[in-house]
Amino acid sequence: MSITNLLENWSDFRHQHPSEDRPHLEYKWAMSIDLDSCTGCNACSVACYAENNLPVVGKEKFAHGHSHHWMRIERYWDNDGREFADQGAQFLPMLCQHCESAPCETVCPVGATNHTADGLNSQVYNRCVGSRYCNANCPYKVRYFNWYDYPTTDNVWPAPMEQQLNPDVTVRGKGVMEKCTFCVQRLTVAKSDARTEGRLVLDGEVQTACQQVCPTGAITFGNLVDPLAKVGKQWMQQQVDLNKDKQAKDAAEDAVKLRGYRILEELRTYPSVMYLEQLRESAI
Amino acid sequence: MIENGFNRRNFLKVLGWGGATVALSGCGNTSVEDGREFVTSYAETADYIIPSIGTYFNSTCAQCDAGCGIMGRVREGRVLKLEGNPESPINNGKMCGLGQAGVQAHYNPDRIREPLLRNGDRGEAITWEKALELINEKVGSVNPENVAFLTGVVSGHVKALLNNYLDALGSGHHYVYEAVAPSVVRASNKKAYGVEMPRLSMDKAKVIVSFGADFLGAWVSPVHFSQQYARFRKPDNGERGVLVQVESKMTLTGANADRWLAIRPGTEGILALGLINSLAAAGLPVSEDVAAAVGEYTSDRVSKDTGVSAEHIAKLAALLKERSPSLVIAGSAAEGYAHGSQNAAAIALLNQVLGNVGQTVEAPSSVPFPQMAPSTGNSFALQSLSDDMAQDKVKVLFSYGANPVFTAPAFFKLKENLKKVPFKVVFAHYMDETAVEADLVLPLNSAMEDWATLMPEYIAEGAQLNIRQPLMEKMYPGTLGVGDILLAMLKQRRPDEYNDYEDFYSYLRSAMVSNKDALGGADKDDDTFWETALSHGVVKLVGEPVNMTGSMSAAALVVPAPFAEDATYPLHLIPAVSASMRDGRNANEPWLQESPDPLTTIVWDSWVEMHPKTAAKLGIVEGDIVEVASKSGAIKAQAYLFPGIHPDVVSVPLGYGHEAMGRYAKGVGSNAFSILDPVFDNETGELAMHETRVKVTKAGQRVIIVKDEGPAGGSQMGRRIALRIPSNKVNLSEEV
Amino acid sequence: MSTRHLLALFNDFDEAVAAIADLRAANIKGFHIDDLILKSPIEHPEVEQVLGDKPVNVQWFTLVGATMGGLLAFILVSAAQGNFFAQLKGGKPIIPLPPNFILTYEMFILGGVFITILGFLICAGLPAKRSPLYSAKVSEDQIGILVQGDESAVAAFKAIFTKHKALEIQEEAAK
Amino acid sequence: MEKDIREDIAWAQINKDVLKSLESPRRIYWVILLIAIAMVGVAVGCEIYQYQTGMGVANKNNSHVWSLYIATFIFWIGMSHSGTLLSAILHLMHADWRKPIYRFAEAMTTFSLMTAGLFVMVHLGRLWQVYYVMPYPNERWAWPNFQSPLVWDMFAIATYLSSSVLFLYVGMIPDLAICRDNIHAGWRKKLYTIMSLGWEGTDRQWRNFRMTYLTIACFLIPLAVSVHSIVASDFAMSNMPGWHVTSFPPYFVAGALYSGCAAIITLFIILRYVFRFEEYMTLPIMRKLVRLTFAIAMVWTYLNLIEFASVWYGHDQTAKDQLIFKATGPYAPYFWAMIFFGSILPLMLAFKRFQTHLPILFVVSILLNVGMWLERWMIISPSFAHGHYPWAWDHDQWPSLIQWGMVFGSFGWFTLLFMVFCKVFPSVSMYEVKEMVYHRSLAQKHKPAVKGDY
Repeated sequence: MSITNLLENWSDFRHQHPSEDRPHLEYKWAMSIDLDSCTGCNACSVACYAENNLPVVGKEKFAHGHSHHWMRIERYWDNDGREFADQGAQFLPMLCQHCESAPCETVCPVGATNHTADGLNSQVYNRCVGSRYCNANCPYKVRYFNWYDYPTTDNVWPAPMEQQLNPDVTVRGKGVMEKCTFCVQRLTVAKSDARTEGRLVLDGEVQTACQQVCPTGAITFGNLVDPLAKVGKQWMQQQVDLNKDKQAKDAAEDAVKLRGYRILEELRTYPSVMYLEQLRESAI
Repeated sequence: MIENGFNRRNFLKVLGWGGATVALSGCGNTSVEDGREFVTSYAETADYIIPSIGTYFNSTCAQCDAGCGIMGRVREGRVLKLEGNPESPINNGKMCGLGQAGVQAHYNPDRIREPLLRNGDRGEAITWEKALELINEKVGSVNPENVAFLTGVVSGHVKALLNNYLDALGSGHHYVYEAVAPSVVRASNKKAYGVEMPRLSMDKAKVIVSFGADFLGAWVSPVHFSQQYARFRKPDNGERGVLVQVESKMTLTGANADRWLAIRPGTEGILALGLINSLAAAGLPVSEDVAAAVGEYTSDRVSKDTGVSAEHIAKLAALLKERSPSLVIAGSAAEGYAHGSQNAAAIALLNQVLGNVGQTVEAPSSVPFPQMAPSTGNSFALQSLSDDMAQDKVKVLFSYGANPVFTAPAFFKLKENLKKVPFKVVFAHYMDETAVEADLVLPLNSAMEDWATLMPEYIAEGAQLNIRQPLMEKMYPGTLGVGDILLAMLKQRRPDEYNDYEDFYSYLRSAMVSNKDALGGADKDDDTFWETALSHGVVKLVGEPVNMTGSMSAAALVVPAPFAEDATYPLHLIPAVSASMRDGRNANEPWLQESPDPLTTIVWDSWVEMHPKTAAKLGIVEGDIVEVASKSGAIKAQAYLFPGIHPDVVSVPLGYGHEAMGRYAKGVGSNAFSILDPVFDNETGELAMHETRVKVTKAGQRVIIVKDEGPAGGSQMGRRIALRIPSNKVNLSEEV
Repeated sequence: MSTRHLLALFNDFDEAVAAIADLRAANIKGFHIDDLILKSPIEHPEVEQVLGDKPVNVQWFTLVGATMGGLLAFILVSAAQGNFFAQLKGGKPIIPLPPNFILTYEMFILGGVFITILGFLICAGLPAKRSPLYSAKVSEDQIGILVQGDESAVAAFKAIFTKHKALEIQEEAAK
Repeated sequence: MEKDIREDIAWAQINKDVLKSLESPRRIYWVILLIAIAMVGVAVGCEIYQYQTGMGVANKNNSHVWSLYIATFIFWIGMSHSGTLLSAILHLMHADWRKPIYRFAEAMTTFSLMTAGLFVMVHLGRLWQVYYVMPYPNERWAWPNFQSPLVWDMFAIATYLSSSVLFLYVGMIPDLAICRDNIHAGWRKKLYTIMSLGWEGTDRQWRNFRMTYLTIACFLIPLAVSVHSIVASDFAMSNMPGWHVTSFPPYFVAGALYSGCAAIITLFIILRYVFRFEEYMTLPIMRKLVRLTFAIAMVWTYLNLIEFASVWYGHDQTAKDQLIFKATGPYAPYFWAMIFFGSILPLMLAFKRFQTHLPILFVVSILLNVGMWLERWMIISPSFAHGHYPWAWDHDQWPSLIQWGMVFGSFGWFTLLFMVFCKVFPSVSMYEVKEMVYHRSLAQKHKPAVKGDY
């Protein structure tokens, strides 16, 4: 059976990703983050803790780099030797980029991390053996390992704090790699609801926790395949092509620039998160 | 999303009888297997409780006083996560990190679970009957003049009950205390515009100049302002607003400014007047008295005094003149000095000169029920109370919604003064510093278990009454809502009036329903009105726009010259108010402790921010433990070098350094409140938070700072990670 | 007519070779040169000169083993990927050839080695019970020649062995 | 000139000398064994603690996801390569001086692979699920991810280990027969009887034996090369700056041979003393070994320089930053120590007077391996400390005592296995020494005196 399968579907098994001729059919979840709107307030990060049962590891473990912020706010200075950072900071919400060609996926020895049909980079906790190769190979370092057994660690979820845990999301035990899922538990519910009604998920029907909380609406999330989705319109307008590792617009010498870009695109990871450059007024 | 026609009482009854075990046992809990709890079938629950499906209930956030509407996700009788209530005009479905952590206040393991009566150094659990009897006895045995209430901001029906209680006593004093509040600006606004808190329409402004108002972080109503900010930055016409922040220590808002101007501390008023001068010179029409008042503030002099370059002053003036309307905001950095009122007045004058009053500085609406309007607090209140206590004028003290022992500077000697009060009742969630000093501690329901109505100080449109309703059954039978306690206390004083109400809920419902005409429910029957109100979480009220004046006189306006140098205490201390820690009342919520400070990325500790130049002069490197000493005291913390602070300034965040409160707060960092100097605003008598002068010395130790930022610091090392582009290179109007 | 087995031990390899040459030349009843077994403490490839060219077949096992190993590995791996991994990883094809070639290569070697050993055991007739005509001296420093012939040929064997300074001659009837 | 071995040594004497090692080593043998057991105890304690508490106790973190375990894993894999070098490559080249020393080198191969395998397991966050990595049929059709270099590792190491064990065993069968013939009582007799498979040294056995040995030797050479290049792929296949280097596979192979040779020198000296093998593990052989080591050291140095040069010359600024960081950052002392021990110190080996000076060689060979261990660490940790993403850099995270304890214990584990092996099985190949002596004496007989060394 398997050999026949191999022979019959050989071309399917040999198709690469991302490719123009094999687009995502129903869903391709993607995000765009406007760095000009982002104020660095950390609401998204806390919302992620609340939604995804992230453990609070405490000072000592945080000092060792054991923190679990799937969504982390990075703060960069750009004062180039000036006395003050007088153009403010550059805040960057960093989460799993859900790369179309994810470096983490190929290296997992047990296939615990996969690309789903919806274009998510998924992590199967049950399957994970904790080799941590995925994080070694992640250029963004957005994967977080359970260095300890947090459910049984003191003061992580002391009773009755564990009652806050989201039953839709697994609480991970020790030795498992975890990362941003684009709130897959919400996507699953939305998809199943839509399927019941015989349609696809509409734009705005499902929000990630970080998107929902963001006070400035800097985060847009949606289905890139859906022509009505705001996220797709943004990608289109910014001329950022999911399937390219170098955008044509970057070579153009126009006076007016488009500010969409993807981080470390040159590594050919094809991230699903587009950032919009921060703006600064030149008149002051 | 919100179930409309269900009976709220039944819901709670279900939880109380059938659901209580569910509510308490939780998911994945093996206590059922242990036989400690019973398995309950979901087959008989109310039809809106569907296992595995979250139901949303609207309520009001209690993490700060902005009054954002929240929507709690309730599943199997437990509240799991808070989202913003899309129907609340304040936050429109959005939230901040602080608000998200509200569930951790609710499920906090360190909550007090029953009334505690002091017995030596220990608290002894007593029954509520006994506690209330004790209160009755103590209050009855003293002169009503000697009964005092210390509260945080109160509004709505709780405030009404509190006032009724004070009435019933015949006297009693109500001190409303806020450790960190824009009190001077309120007073100055009152003078300049006739209202304490005008409505700021940032989305209409093309330029915002903020004198240290951290409206994106911790100022007044940050979630609301953040949304306005987003529209200000990206309006439909694509004309991106320009934000200029003037302050001595960069706040979160400063970090988002197009231009952050480091100003010498205390010279904000000078800069404002200098700007008026430059604007007048550029041809902006100003009245004569104004022209006279600002005449001497030439660009050169202002630049010398403030440390802001003449180039930037000119550019800023040009920008303000060119792009109208603009908005000038005075924040805590401007008001925190002895001459804070003058600073605020100068800034208000700038707004007026720019013609912003009525444009971006708009009149708020009047409140139809003044008895429910918020009583905003200030530090002057605590000072008065402290003085009263020192003079033995207080015999019975009630404290609610404040933690003065933690937030009062050491010079207040509050702890000693408190000892003079024979009977101190503290309404508390945690055994915080004030509760530890109490004679009787009354455990409060969490905001997820409590009934209340609230009226925020800053309302985005019209007037509104927020409703806070329980999102789940009480965690502990031994806690009570503040409304219930007040009601019980009132029953002792005015039994005839209040004995009809079984509990605060019935009082609240009847109070609301009986006023339904004024609350927009004239066409509904009682139940429909009430249930609609609950399901929306907010009742919109009709109020008259208040009259605003925009013609303050510049005649009396005198702004003092910059501070003279002080050889012993050469540096200014800015106690920073961070978005998550604020005044420290939420310090026991671990998400907030672990959520990195946005600017320094430090977690689980306090720090001393200083400019690298200052640090170099003092021989300090990052991680050095330094002693920050003022005339009033000294604290130790780790040094953090920061490019967003004036070299004359060091800054220590507030909210850390708890000595009690709970496992997550206790012993984390040091308390910057304690070393503030006794300097007060000339006009309002408010504590001048930024006036403290300090010296910084190395304490000898060095630590590795626990922060998210790596050894690369804020540098991207030439890699394309967070990008920035001049706004004139981009066409925003084309963007989606 | 029964067959007899004789084991002669020699100190010197050259003498043993000479003895074999003599045996080969002599026409002894029931003795065939192919039945002669030389036992030695080290390998003496030179004995081929007197014993004749005897084929070694281990390498055919190797060939089969290695081919099977490689082929099986490729099919196993590809079939596993094709049937289990419906999901892409890192954008690479579900059946990516370079990794599969690496695994094929490893299994090619593994198959080769295993079947070679198997071939060795089969070809060398191991494991076996030690024959009764064995001397520990053979594993030390002496050469043993084990011959088999008709009962009547024992004397002839002995004569040749003694001629070539055999140190010891063991004799036993085969069953 | 000095001879590799005396040609007139009696074969019976060879048997006697070697068999003696199975029975009466010097007393220091037992001391070494005890120390080794104590070291293993340390590692076991560390592992129990880590297993129960979580990987966090190793002081790794989300930037430094790998650390000493993987470094030491590569180190031990590397060590294993010289056994193959001596037994397979030199066998094919008919360099007969290998004969007295290849047996223990092969044993070293096997045991260092066994040690390396432990590190893979110790490294896993969920050791109890380690079997997920193996391709076993199951009702869910859940296979390992064959794209992962770690799975290639698993295949390669499993192949290498089983092939090495078989190679070691097959090569030992004639010797096991000798043991069987000479030891007459106890469990050893049974063991040798079973393991020698009834070997009698018949011409048929020898014929097939030779072919088998040759064939496996041929297989082992590409296998050994593939094993370490696959281990190199763990790094070269990833996109970490400092790892993503084309020259990694040959570089790793050279490093492997290098550290293996150095380890053979160390063990040579130990065995020579402990089991009184002065007659067999002679100084001329040591000299050849040392020269070989020197040559490989220079190959390694060259490849090391090439790696730096190609990074330096390339356009990948990230990798360049990483290299500069390695040479100047907090890891600089270790980096330069690696250069010193790996490239400078072996220059000593070029001098004749050191080539047979056993005490100096003992120290130097250990230091070479320290250098090679540092090399592996310097590949791993600096890259994690200073990768693609500056925000996630971490220059302060150092391995905890748990990790060091496990590394320390692994040497005990190896020593334990090795020493037990040497006591139970002949660590000098008797039949091959006989062959060597035999062929040399033939050569002596038929040719004029051979000039110089072989």
